[in-house]
Amino acid sequence: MSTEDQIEDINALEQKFQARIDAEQKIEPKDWMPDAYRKNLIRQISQHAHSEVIGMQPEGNWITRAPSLRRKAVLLAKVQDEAGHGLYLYSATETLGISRAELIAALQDGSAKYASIFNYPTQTWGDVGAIGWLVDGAAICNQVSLQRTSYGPYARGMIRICKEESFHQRQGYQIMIELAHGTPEQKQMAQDSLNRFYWPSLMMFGPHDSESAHSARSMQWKIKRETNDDLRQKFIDQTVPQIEYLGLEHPDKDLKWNEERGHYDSGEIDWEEFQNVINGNGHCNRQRIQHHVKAHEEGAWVRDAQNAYDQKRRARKASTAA
Amino acid sequence: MSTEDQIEDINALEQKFQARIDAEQKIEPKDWMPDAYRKNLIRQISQHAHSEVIGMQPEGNWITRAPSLRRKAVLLAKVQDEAGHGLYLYSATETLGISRAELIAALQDGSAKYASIFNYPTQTWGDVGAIGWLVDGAAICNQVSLQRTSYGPYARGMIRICKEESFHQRQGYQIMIELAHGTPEQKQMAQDSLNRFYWPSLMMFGPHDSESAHSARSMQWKIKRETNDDLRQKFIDQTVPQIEYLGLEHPDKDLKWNEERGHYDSGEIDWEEFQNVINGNGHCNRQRIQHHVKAHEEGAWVRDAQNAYDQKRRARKASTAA
Amino acid sequence: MSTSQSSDHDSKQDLINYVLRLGDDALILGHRLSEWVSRGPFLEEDIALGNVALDYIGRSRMCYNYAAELSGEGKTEDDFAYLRDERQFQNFLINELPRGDFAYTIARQLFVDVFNKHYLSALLQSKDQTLAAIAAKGIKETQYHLRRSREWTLRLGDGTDESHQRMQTAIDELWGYTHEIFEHDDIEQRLIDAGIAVDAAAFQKQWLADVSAILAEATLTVPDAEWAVRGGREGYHTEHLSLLLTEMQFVYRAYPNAKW
Amino acid sequence: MSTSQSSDHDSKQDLINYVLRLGDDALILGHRLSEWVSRGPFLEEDIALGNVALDYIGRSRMCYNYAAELSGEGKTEDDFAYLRDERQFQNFLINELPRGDFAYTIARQLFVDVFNKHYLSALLQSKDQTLAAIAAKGIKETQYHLRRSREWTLRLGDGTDESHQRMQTAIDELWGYTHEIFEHDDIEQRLIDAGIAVDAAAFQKQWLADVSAILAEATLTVPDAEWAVRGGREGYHTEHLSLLLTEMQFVYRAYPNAKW
Repeated sequence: MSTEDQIEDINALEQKFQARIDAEQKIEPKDWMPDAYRKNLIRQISQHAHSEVIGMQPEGNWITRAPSLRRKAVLLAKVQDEAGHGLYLYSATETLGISRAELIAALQDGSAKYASIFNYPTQTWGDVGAIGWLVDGAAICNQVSLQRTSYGPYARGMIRICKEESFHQRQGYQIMIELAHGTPEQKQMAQDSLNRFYWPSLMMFGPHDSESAHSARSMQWKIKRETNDDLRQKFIDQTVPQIEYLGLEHPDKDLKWNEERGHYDSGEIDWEEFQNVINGNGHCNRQRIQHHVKAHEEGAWVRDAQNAYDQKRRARKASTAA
Repeated sequence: MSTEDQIEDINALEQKFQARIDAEQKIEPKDWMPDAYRKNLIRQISQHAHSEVIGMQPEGNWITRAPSLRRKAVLLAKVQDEAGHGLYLYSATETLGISRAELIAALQDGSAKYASIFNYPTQTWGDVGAIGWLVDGAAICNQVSLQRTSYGPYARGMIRICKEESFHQRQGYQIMIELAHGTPEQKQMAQDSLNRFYWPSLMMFGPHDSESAHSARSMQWKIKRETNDDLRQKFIDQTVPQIEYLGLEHPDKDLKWNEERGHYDSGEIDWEEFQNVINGNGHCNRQRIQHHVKAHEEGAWVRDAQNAYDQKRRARKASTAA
Repeated sequence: MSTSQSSDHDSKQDLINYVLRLGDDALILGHRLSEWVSRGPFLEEDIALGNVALDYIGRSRMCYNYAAELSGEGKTEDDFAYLRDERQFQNFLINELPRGDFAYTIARQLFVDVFNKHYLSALLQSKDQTLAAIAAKGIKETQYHLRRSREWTLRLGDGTDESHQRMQTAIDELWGYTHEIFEHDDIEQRLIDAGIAVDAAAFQKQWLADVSAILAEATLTVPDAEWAVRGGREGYHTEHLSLLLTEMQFVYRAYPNAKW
Repeated sequence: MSTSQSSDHDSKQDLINYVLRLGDDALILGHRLSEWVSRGPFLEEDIALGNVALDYIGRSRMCYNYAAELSGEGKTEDDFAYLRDERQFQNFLINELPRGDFAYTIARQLFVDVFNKHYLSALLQSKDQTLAAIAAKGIKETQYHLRRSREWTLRLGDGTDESHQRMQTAIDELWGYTHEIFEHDDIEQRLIDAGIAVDAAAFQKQWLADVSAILAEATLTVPDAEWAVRGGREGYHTEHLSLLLTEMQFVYRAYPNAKW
């Protein structure tokens, strides 16, 4: 086949591919897909997976100090669910032809990202509530839209993950209710956590649509289904009555209902701070990766032992069979 | 010189040596001394040094949790003093022709001992008080008598150490006073610590004179100046009014004033428990040595660096001089 | 009449004590296991260790709730977990030892899981219905736990030289803490006589046989060391427990009168 | 009249705040250093690190006592150390980072000691007599501290390959925390204007020159990394501080109303 024919062939494949996406058909692992689609998906799903895994740390920080046995169990189960989501998403990424070891290496050498929100420290028990409520809440807004994403394994993963996440969000909000309706110290703790986590949660949706690099093509490929700003607006709107119910002050002093838009107008997001944290100036950027590397390295001999044992067992079986 | 002459010569030296001891003259590092005297001293002084060093751990366990800044500073200074005593006693041992590295190796491989009292755990803040009061108190009884020991460097070390130890004992007793005269929980804490540390403190003086292996010759050489039982009696007698002042119950239910002897008669010591702990069944036997080994190993690269730097500096000096 | 009342009271106190001990064993071990979160050798193990931790924390809650119910003083499960001092906890020492490396955690789990297999089977026969119900739930969980700890013991013991060495070291380090778990004091003796508590001494040989068989298959050696550390049931603990409780109880104690 | 009163009140509040910050810096670093006890590379270092820790704990007590005196509410030094929450502590972040290995501790001390040399010299000129007295005592201590950290930096930097590597890693890891210590907020600006507080920005270049000279002599490299973590003075801390306070405050908080 001539080069020209090849190009024509690929063009045809791409058209067919886009047509399937336009028709809301799911792309499955064995289907043909453009290289850029594959790469984009690997980047997006693995970033999501890494976020689940790194996200275990800030909340995990409070498992041993949770102030009731019930909260302890619920938090432990939640962090465990995050591990499960990470696992599930790594598997989805692996269907795209990359191994978990490669994904972990990319996380550890900094070439793959995770959600920058996890570079913020959990300073108090209130932060566990705020993360469940706001961070998981923001994540859900995003994930709900991704249940209809074009890549089959990813979409199915999102459906499953969303169910658990809304459960987590309710649990986080429950913590906030206890605090906000508790002693003055507890109420202050709730307000403080809300103040620290509100803006970073808004930033989780990424830059404004006008500034977003990957957005247009991702929308076309239906890897993304809604724009950053639309999702963020949804989150802002849903959070207002929740803050009111808690009886806490809203951290956004410029927040105002816009009758015409039917949405809340929001104060300006401090994008400089956002970039600042992404670029390594957060409290925990180094700590998160070092923690992950340490656990991974300390586990190396265990993984080696498992492999050695499996090989021995296979060898024994083979020699018995022979 | 014939073998016979040699033996005669040694006999003469030994007689002269014993005569000096009988005349209360101090033996100094460069003086001739019988091999057994040297070995016995190395065993005794290094055991004392190791006890100071290992003794840093049970109290050190509470420095980061001391319940007031003053207590924190006092405890830290005390544990530091113990390090100083250890250092001082290692130096005294080194005058007998053994290196600190050899002494530490003997501690770590179990061939040298430390006071078995430090195999008991510090479970509460009260234990810090009880150790200062009772354990240091028992140590002082022993050390006061050793200020007159026959080996010069050891005797001088004891004089210096005794001063600081009585300071520590008063501080420990002060902790007990605060607790015993404090809230009901604190008083209970004091009673509990007294109960747990009283008997092990009595055991610090070693077996009854009738059972003591090294005693006779050590007394003759004036490495020991008073018998185990005499020292123990002194401690028992001095502790009774202290317990009374605290308003705590005496842990020895059989304790009774003996008018005739002018001393308190004591209940039976549970020597089986004593042997049990010495033989490795204490709560902390393994922990204490492992902690020491770990710190020592983690410090190896620092000691190496220091040596390397000193060598480089000497080499540079030499080459400048040349 | 008054004698019988007082004996009623004592046997209730005995039972409360016993239930708290079982609760303490479960809580402290569950807490230690929970320390593994985000620190496992791979994600699947993070999840699995978390599952086991959750089972233990759940069991402690059942015990503490039962103790609260028995004591009838309006206490809650959290009062027992968060407001008792180190000297009041009566868990066996093996549960409070630091998590150590993965081999250490697996070796401890093996010893405890085999123990629980027999213990809970016996507790299932307890005349106390609540304890029997707790045992019934625990037996199912223990089947899963033991399958895991057995398989990991085989993998690590018969894996690489390093894993074999680490596993053997862990077994040797833990062995001295496996003696007191078969012993009991007068309180438990009275409850054993009443058909309520379990006499662990009855299955000590079976435990040793079970453990020895697994270790042998894993090419590991059963220690013949003579040391034994005791004291958990009297609240006589290693220095590790008070540090664990410091962390566990801090927030609860720092804000008295708060609800969470 | 009422304006002047309110401004009096504010400036007193500012001063209390400032004194507490200095106290927090000293206490948290002293606490970290005290963790070395029985863990040093040899006995002499155990003693020396203990000495430095004692100096810092002593300094924190002077600050807290002064704050107590200023606030006039019958508070004690211990109220400030033991009853404030993590968000109320305002130490610079560099002080709360875990002790790390010996190189990490030495690198931190070097940065802090050079800083204190300049800071305390300036504080000696404070119009506030108590602060000047605290500075006078601190300067003497700092001479000893700095001699130590300088010498150790030379030994480790110019010792073995391993010690050089560890020292460089420590310096790189800590560098991002050395920026906020030269910055101040409005509270401190008002006190600087009043001749009470120190403007650390004034000696930042000198600090860099001093540190660079020592690092160069030690064959170590001054990082040119651009990252910087900030927040200590706003109570915005790393996750390490709350764990430190958990341990430090537990006993005090577990027994309210007790004296020790």
